[in-house]
Amino acid sequence: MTQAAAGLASLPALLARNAKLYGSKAAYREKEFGIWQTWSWAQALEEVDAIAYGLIDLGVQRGDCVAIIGRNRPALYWSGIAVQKAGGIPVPLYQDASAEEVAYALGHCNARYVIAGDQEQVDKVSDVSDQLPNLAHVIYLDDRGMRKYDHSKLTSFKEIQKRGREHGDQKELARREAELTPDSTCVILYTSGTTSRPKGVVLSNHNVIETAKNSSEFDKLSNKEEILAYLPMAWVGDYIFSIGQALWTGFCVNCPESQDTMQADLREIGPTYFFAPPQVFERQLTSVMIRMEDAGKFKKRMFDHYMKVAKRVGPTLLDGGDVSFKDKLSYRLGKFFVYEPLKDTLGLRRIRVGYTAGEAIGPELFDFFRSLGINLKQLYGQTEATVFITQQPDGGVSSDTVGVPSPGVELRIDDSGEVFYRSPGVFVEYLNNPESTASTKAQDGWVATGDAGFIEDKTGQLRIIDRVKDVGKMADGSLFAPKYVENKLKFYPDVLEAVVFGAGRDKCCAFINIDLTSVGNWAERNNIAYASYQELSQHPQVLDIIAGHVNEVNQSIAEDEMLAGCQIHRFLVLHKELDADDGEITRTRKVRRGVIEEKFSDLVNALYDGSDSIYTETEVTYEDGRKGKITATLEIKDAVVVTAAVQAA
Amino acid sequence: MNTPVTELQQDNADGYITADGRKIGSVMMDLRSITLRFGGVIAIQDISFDIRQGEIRAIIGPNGAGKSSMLNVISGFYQPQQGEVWFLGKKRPPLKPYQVARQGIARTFQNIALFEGMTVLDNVMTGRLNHMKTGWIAQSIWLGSANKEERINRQKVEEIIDFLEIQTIRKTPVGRLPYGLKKRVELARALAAEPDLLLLDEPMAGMNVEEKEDMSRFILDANDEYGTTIALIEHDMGVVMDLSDRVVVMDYGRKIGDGTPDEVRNNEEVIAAYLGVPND
Amino acid sequence: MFYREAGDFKTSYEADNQTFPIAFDRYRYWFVLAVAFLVIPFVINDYWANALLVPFLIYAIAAIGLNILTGYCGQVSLGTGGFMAVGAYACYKLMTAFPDINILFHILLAGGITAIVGAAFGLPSLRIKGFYLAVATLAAQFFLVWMFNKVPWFYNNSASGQISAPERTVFNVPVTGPNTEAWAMYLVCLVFVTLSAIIARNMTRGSMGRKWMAIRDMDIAAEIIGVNPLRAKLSAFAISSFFVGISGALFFAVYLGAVEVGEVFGITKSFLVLFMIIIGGLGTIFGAFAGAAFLVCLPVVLKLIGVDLFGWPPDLVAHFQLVIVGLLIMFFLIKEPHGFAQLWRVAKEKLRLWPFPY
Amino acid sequence: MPADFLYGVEVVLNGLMAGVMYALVALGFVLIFKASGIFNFAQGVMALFAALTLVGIMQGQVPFAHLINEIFGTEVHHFGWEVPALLAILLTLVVMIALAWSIQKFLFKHLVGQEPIILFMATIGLAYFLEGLGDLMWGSNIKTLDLGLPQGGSRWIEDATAGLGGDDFYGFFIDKLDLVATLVAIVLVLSLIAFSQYTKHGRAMRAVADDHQAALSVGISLNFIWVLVWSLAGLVALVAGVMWGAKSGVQFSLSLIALKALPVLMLGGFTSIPGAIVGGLIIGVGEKLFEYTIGAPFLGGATENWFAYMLALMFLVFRPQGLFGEKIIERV
Repeated sequence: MTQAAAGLASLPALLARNAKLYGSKAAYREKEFGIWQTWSWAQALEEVDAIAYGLIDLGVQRGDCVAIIGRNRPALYWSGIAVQKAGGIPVPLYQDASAEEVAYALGHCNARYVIAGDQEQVDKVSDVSDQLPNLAHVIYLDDRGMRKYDHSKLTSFKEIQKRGREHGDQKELARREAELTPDSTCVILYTSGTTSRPKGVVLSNHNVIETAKNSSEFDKLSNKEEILAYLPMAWVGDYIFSIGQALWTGFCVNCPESQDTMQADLREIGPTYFFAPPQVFERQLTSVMIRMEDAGKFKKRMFDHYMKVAKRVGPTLLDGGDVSFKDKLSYRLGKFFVYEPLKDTLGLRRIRVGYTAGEAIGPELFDFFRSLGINLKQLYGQTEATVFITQQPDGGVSSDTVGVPSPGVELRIDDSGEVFYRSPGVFVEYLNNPESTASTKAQDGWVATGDAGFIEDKTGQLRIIDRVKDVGKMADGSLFAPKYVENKLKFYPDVLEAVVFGAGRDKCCAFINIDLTSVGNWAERNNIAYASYQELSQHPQVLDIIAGHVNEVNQSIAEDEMLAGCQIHRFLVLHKELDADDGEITRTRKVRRGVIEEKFSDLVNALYDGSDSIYTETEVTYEDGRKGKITATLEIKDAVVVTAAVQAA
Repeated sequence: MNTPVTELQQDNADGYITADGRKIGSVMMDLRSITLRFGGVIAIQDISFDIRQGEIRAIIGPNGAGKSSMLNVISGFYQPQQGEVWFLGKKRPPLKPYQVARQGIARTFQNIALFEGMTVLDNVMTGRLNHMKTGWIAQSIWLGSANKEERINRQKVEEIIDFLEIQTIRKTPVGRLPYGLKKRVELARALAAEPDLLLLDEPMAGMNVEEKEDMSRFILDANDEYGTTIALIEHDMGVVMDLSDRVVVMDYGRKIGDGTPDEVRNNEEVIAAYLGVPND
Repeated sequence: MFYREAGDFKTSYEADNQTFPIAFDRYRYWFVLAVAFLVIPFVINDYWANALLVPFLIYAIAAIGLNILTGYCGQVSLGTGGFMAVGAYACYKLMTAFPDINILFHILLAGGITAIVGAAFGLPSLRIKGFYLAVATLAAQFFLVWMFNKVPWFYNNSASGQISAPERTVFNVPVTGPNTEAWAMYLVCLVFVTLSAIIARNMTRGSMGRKWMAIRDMDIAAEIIGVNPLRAKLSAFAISSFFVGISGALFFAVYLGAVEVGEVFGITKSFLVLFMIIIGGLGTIFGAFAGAAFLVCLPVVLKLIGVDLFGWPPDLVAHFQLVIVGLLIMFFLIKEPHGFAQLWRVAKEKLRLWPFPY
Repeated sequence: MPADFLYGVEVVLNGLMAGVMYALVALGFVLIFKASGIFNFAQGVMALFAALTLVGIMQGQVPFAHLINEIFGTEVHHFGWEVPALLAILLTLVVMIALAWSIQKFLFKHLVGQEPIILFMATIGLAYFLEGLGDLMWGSNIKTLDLGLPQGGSRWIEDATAGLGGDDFYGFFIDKLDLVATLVAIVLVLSLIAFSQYTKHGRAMRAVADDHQAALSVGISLNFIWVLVWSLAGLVALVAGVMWGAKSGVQFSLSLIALKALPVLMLGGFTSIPGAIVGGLIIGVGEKLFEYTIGAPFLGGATENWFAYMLALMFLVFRPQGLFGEKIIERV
């Protein structure tokens, strides 16, 4: 083990190293009480120790699972490390998970302790505590409103640290830390299963540290980087960026004040290394466009002009390509008048390396940010690989590929088109689930991604078509890749979600979800009145716009021989947003095809039986958990399908 | 009912426990047969009642009952012609409002009295003025002491800003804020003074249900977290009955009822006074 | 030009409530200071010093002073001229009485004496409010000027009834008297301006400033949260007068050298300074500078155009000047009652959000 | 009767007459302040401007002569005719009304709803403007204004009163002009009061003063009222200008009578017409007496400059609501 030799067998070891090397350098910041409270690496170590002592004092045993649930806060990141230091196993959970989901995870790893962010999370846990006989104690971070609770199995974070600082058992802690090896479990992360129940992916110190090391070197990350930790702590991405890479390189992790101040905090911090799923960029782009709508004539014209320039030459310049002097000049001007100020107000100006992943990103979207001069790249990964499978090197970036194998990763594509990989990051196992472990991870360490794809000849980069199981055959035997089509649809700002059906059928049809922000804004500007999402979604003009998008998509699909069959013949615009609370999509916004297909079976049939409108009733879950019914009559539209003949002509 | 000091001491002994298990202490403010006149008009007529350590005391009554005048007497804005004000076991001589404030009594106003020209932060900081002592020389050259004092008080203020959940408007000029938020900022300013006794003059006037719920929560939390004693005037009966431990009912400048919400609710005179005006 | 704020975050309250929280502003501030101290003294000549820079600096001090009283504490004063006179005469008496004490101390002391006088005339502010107070301050104006005219002791019985500054030196460089060089004059004033601005800023951003603003915005509420109105108002009067006094002393000793109180410190001075803070922007230090700069430059520019360009007789131009000043003031009050400072604030907001409108 | 006492009486008489003038100017302020809440600092300059215009018209001066000559190199100065006093006064009045109208239209119409201090500043700006304008139109040289009003001490009174005292008393010396001025002033004051009491517009004016909204709601045009009050203020200014001009020549110092009126306002209150009158008289008598008894003998004279202010100041400190204001009860 390379790091074992270097004495860096575990995250606590890394922390200790940083405290020694970068002692007084800022390690964690959090916006609280109006300023960015800052902790140096040395202080961080002290905090972590205090927690670890406190946990041992509380009775945490070796191998105990300690669930951590709450918004991104330094204290919770420390807890993650402290738990391991105390011999336990940290299990971060999604803070927006429902009580049942939490119950399942806690039961499955049979957690004995929970570290909860605030009252809300505590309530969630205590709601289901009766199903959790092994749950010994809950620790809460924010004591607002906790005073009146029964504290027999409840302690405040401060209290834990206080006890730790007062009578922490040095020897015991030292002993437990010494026992940590590269192979001891570093963390258990629950994957939001698209189809089945979530699986607990067990990652070892080796997995995390190696991948952190490789990826950091790949992008030459230094301890000067600033990142904003705003993505769910339970998601492997955040774990690698905010804990793995942060600990390895010693850069600074900044936690926003709250969800709704994220944009403002992003601007204040101005991260140099940034990660975001496409939706985040989507949202930013939308807000840019909306705000510019209200700008003065002059500003707007200038903006549009220079955005054209950027679109034309930006990406080329970013990839070090060469353009005419005139273009270079006008790009310079644009940079001064628009790009730099724009990036600055968005908080993206200082980004050195930016990644998007989790889903395919729309070319317009992708190019928009790159044309501003932001080094935005794609990577392809999954929890089982501790994120990195492939990523794009600087200069080798395109929107439809996902890059070359990350350092230390071997790639293999079998004849069914499924992508396999083998790497130091390959997970240990699925917790208490040997059979699915076996089915995904072969003896020789090769792991099936479950995605179909191929290596592009000209770039040598991987290109993903779709989930293997979703790449089906249509009635006529031609290839059916719904995700591929759906993504193309979702590239339109007006389209929030799309679900394409067609497996084993003679033609493809689709559900479409409009994006309320974008469409709503459009309606406002064309003063079109609407009372509800439902009404807006069925507005004839909206339907026409969507139809337009669908037709364009059909066009582009038709160009690809293999997939020409996947063109959409008929579609309808759904009367409700697909919602994780209704189990229609996952917490990471992946479509649960099966669920939807049977939940809206009536609509699906309508699509295929040729009727041009359908009345339907749907059960929905409101934010407060109550259930209700909504009814609607949906119009079904036909799309223009490009036939091979036309193609030939 | 001029109770001699000795009797007051006996008072100190007792106190009571509320339904939700809060310990209410001894008498903090004791108003004894207060009478207030404006020229010929009698605003308050021989009213006596007390406010105990840690309790939430409500003063209710129809419009023009003299509730606000009562609050103004307590906060030293009006000097009663007759009667005594006992605070923390001592008889209070006639004081200027700012002297009363320095004794640890803060208040909010029926129609918001914020400093429109300043930001939310500065407004709340004004609540700390009585805790800031550095002289003008130190300030003029921003010596360590002034700097330090500013920082310490800012921390305190930020806690309160956080407590009342107004972080996002910290640097906004209050002039631009909507009504509901202004009310909240005013409460923040009062709390920033860390008063022993907090007077709230219709804290929920003109608020919608949501805002009222928030405000009630803040009032309860303030009483709970900071142990602040609170005396409030409110029109919304429902709110008053939920919030307060004891209620004084006034009508035409006289006291017509005093006791726990339930007692008051069943008091004929009170019912009479409120007939036809159930919620106002 | 456009603000760069990404990555400009605050990790301490000191950093958060410093005078220029945005790095960009900070740099600009240091740049201006550098130019003022390190460049101008070497290029300055008598014309620039006497026509523009020195009066600008001195009026800036006066404006800062008045702004504390009127802009921050909300007490309108028309007595500025009178208080400047106090500063001037105090300085004169001190200079002549204690020749061998450094002039700079005399100037500071003059400020101190003015502060006392100012506080005395501020006493009525407790009972009198608004216009009544404004008019009341005229009493100070007229009484003081009359006194300096009538009481020989103040002008050491000089035949002319004028006071004229003897030569005094700092580090052996004459800063008062006939053979004072432009750069010396300029530097003395610059030092005082810089200090005044910094001190004023510190006072107005601390608890004192908040007391003043509280009184200004709503005196009753201020009193009920524990502000002692008398002390707040008097301190405002005193500190305001301190700066005004210093400006008066400089105006007499360094700038003019000789003064006939009636015409130099007459009521028109009071109005001039008041205009400066109104046009510049009430309740901002920046406003004091902007206003002073504007009203100092205006006549010079007009003279350049009228006399030197069109070759008109000075009296005609002088009349025009009155008309134009009057028009400008009215125009400003209509277009932007909150003065240059507000224009600047708005522009800044736009630049910070650029290219977005909000 | 002892002579100094009689001289004292004489001083009082003079004081009273001066006081009436003060009252007159103060009235100009009050009219505008009551109706529009504007503290019109330009009142004095308006008087100067009126006087200048009057002289100019009477002597048939060419307006802006200097300017014209400068620009076109011409040498125009007079039209070469003279205008009879009464007609000139009427013309001047027209000018003042035009002025009032344009002030409302171009200045205050755009400042509706601003804080008082801003309005006040605006009038100071206006003062500068008018002063400059007056000089531009008619030149800044001192002019004598001769309306053929009686001048010099009144023999008759002197003889009539000489008998009162001993040998060293030669009777009251009272300037005819002052007498006339006083009479005119009294007449004007009375007629103004009558106007505001008994005429439709006068009542409208008072309605506006009491409550803008209410006045609007009963269909009174604020704009018209404001033009009206400014015109009245112009009239007052004209009269004051004529009287003082006739007495001591038409020059810049004339505009300083405004400053005389301010203490009167403090004393009498910005909104009270009787206050302005009584205040005027008090100030007039007070400052003359003070000068006679203390100022001249002990303080080196010229105490009129400030005494009025000190008096008003002292008075206000003990009675903030002024002479006729009622006690202010502060509410929260």
